[in-house]
Amino acid sequence: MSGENSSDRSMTDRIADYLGTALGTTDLEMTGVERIAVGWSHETWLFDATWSAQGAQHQRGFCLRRDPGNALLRDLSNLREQYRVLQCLHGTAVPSPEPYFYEDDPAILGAPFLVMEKVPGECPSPWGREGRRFYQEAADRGVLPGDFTDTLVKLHTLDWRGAGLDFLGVPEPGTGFILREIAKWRHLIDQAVAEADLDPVLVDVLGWLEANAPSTDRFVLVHGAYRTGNLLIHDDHVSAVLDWETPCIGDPMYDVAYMLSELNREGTDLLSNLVEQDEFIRRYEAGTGLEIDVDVCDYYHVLYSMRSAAFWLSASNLFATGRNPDLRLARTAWSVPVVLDQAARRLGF
Amino acid sequence: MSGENSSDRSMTDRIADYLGTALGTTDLEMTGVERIAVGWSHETWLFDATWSAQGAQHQRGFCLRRDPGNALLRDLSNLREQYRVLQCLHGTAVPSPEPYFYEDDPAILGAPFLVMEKVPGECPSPWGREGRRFYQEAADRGVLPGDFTDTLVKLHTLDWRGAGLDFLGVPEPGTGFILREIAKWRHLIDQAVAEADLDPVLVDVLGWLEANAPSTDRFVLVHGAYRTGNLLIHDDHVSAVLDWETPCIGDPMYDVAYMLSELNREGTDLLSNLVEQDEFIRRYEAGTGLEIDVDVCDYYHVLYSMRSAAFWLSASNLFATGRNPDLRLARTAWSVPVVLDQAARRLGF
Amino acid sequence: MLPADELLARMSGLLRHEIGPAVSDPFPKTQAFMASVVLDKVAAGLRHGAAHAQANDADRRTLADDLRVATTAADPAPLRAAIDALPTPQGDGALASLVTALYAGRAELGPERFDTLLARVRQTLRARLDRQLEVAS
Amino acid sequence: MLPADELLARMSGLLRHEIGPAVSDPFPKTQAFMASVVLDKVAAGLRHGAAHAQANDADRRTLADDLRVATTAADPAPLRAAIDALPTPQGDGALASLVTALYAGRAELGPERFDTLLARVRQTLRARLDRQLEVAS
Repeated sequence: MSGENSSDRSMTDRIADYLGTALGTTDLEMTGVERIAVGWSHETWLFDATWSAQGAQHQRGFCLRRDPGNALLRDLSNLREQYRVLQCLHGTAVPSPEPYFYEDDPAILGAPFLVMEKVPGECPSPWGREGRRFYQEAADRGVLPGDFTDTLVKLHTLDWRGAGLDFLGVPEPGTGFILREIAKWRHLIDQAVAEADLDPVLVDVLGWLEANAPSTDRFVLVHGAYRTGNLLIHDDHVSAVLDWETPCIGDPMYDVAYMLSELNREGTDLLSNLVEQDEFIRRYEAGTGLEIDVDVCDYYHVLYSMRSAAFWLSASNLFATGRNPDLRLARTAWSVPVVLDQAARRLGF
Repeated sequence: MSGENSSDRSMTDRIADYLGTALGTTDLEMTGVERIAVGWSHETWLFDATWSAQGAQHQRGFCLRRDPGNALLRDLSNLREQYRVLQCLHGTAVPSPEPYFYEDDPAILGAPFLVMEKVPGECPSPWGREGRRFYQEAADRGVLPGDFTDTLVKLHTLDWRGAGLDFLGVPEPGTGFILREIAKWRHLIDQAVAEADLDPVLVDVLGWLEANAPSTDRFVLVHGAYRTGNLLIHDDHVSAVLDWETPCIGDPMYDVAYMLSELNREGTDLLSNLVEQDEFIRRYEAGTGLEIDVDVCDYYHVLYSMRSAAFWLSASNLFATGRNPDLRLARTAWSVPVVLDQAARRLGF
Repeated sequence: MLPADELLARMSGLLRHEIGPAVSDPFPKTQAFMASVVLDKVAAGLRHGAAHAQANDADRRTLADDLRVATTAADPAPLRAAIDALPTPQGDGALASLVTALYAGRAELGPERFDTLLARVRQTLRARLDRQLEVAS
Repeated sequence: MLPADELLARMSGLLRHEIGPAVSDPFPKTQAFMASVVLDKVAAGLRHGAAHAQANDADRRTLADDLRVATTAADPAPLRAAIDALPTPQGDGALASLVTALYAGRAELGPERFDTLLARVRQTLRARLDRQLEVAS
């Protein structure tokens, strides 16, 4: 990743070439090209472009996500599916970027990519000091907490069948949704760890989750990681819901439990460092007409611990197999016992 | 050692204060202050100073060596003794810097130090690419090789008693010199390694050295590490012999063996990357009237391997005990088996 | 010579205090600080490695003894096999098989015995996890 | 999870190719490259550690057997004691004592037996040194 500047430059040229062709112009110019601080997910590029077509001048901001093939959750999620989700969401009440293009052909930019609208707003990481202050100040001003809740309400009240999102797979009522979700993350674990090397606590947690799966039959569009850091904020409002890597049709309590989780409080009493719990519950229940089921949320907390273990195992395996040299991935191997400890304590040992 | 600039500055001020007082002036100014690339030995500062005294303007270059207490060979050598050796050498045929001051009192610069003449010349490291080229080019010009040999002749023909160097200790004829030398390095080993952790090959080498010590009774001033890198070179001549950390009164073959050693050839056929072996032997024997004893030199090669082991053990111990954080010292732990292998091969196993 | 765990811990400090702060590019800087973190973990692993392995072995032997008393030949074969494998050198892997066998045999064992046996296994898992946390956190 | 030796070898590469080149100050730069070198050595030590310890143990046991045959109760007591200590868990330290005892008993043993015994000991020392060199170089 050092010496990236020269390859960045050539990537910019290739993006311009592609976009000019896609937009039917020969004079496209890109400005303000910015490669967003490399996370563990897909590469993200932001830029503005001007071009002329059909006798008029055009100007627009773009966001391009590229899949170099060594990103986290690579096996659970792909850009093609994300593109399709964004297509379904466009024009609905859920704030999301408009998708423009998706390309599979690695000949174009060396890897699959999608191009979408650059939505105004910022997305501070909730784990850093600056991010904590950002959300704390927004909480104090009092507008964002409500909008944060309302956006989840929009998600959970969306007519997902009408929007065409049933392509994500509609679970059977009963334990269908949960068993599918367990199987999904178990698959990630199996890709990262040989059966013989499975941690016995993780085996216990998986066994417990399967044996104690509650019945659910109210299905909505579930984001799967609804929290600050995955949302674009503009003028104290959620301007776009981002990171559509783990959406599914399922139990709304799955998102609610994630919100209520202590994982996302950043050491404050506020959910996601933003919303008072009672106010969230009141506003969410009023908005959706759903009642929050605390027992089911407790169950999901164990599932989220298992999911975290799967995530860290997958991450450290990405390093171990040499697919990604980022040491932050290697470090996650020691996060596994920490999340298994959380699960074990919830299971009473 | 980061953030050294600010402490460097204050060290410069303290040096100026001291030197002004020592030279009886109030207007001393230091220029061109340079702290030489930190080696593993004492700290070395070079600078020029101007001052007025007794109605006249003075200008002189100085070299200051300071002992921060965590340098290599700290236990074998100290600045007070080095200062005394330089005093003895001043005015003799051996080119060496004139010593001006020595101070024990840590209140002055935080540690003992000596101040001496800044002799013109340079001292490239023979291990680096630049240094190798420097000596290769000097060898091609043909002047320095002879002067390099002649300077050793000057050392070995010096009237050391007349110069007062008998304070270094005069060994008994017979095995006195060698057993004292073995004991000196064995002492360094014992300070670095507990008896129970001694490498058995090193024990073998020490036992062999003691059991096979040859008899020597021609004693001269021995430098103890006569090679390029420890000499200042100016206009293709040795302008000063430096690094008086291991001098002794002893067998001249001890220095000769060091010169002949493969350790100091830097991959060329030339001794110290500089002198042809036959030419060195001819010129050295003619200059000193001594005959080179190849068997004794072979013995000393084993002794030098032991000495290297002692040196590396001492170095890695300096790191291990936390007295010096430089990782280059930690690395030397793995040099010990390499030099023990050299010794073992000379011993026939 | 410094034991490997101490050497790595020292290098961790060097990366945190000397090398990391001297890097300005974000990627290598992050890697330098992360290398410091990882070296601390590896050092802790080496420091505790032998003692933890020994304690885990002893725990598994005691667990096998207790479970042999609490089970009979009539219990599921995979469960009995996993119990027998506990004291072997590959016993750490047998813990996972044991838990798998317990859940697979849940119906056969009945809820009460299942809970009793699982509770006993979890004692061992807890102690093992605590050791992992000593290295991980 | 990556074994510690592989992890350290990877970190060594990172220090050499990513972190070291990104440092400009001479002291931290030297330290970064030296950390890469040291991590390679530590990794090699971990990689070979168990196998080398086992081979050294086996060698010492064979050496003890051979030396017991070649010595008698009339030989110097420290030599006999060092031979007896060779197969113990502290046997590696006993090698040094053995060599010390040999040189100390040189006169008593006579030059011929001293040479024979030393030659046999050196076989073991050579094999041990070769293992050290596998890690060191």
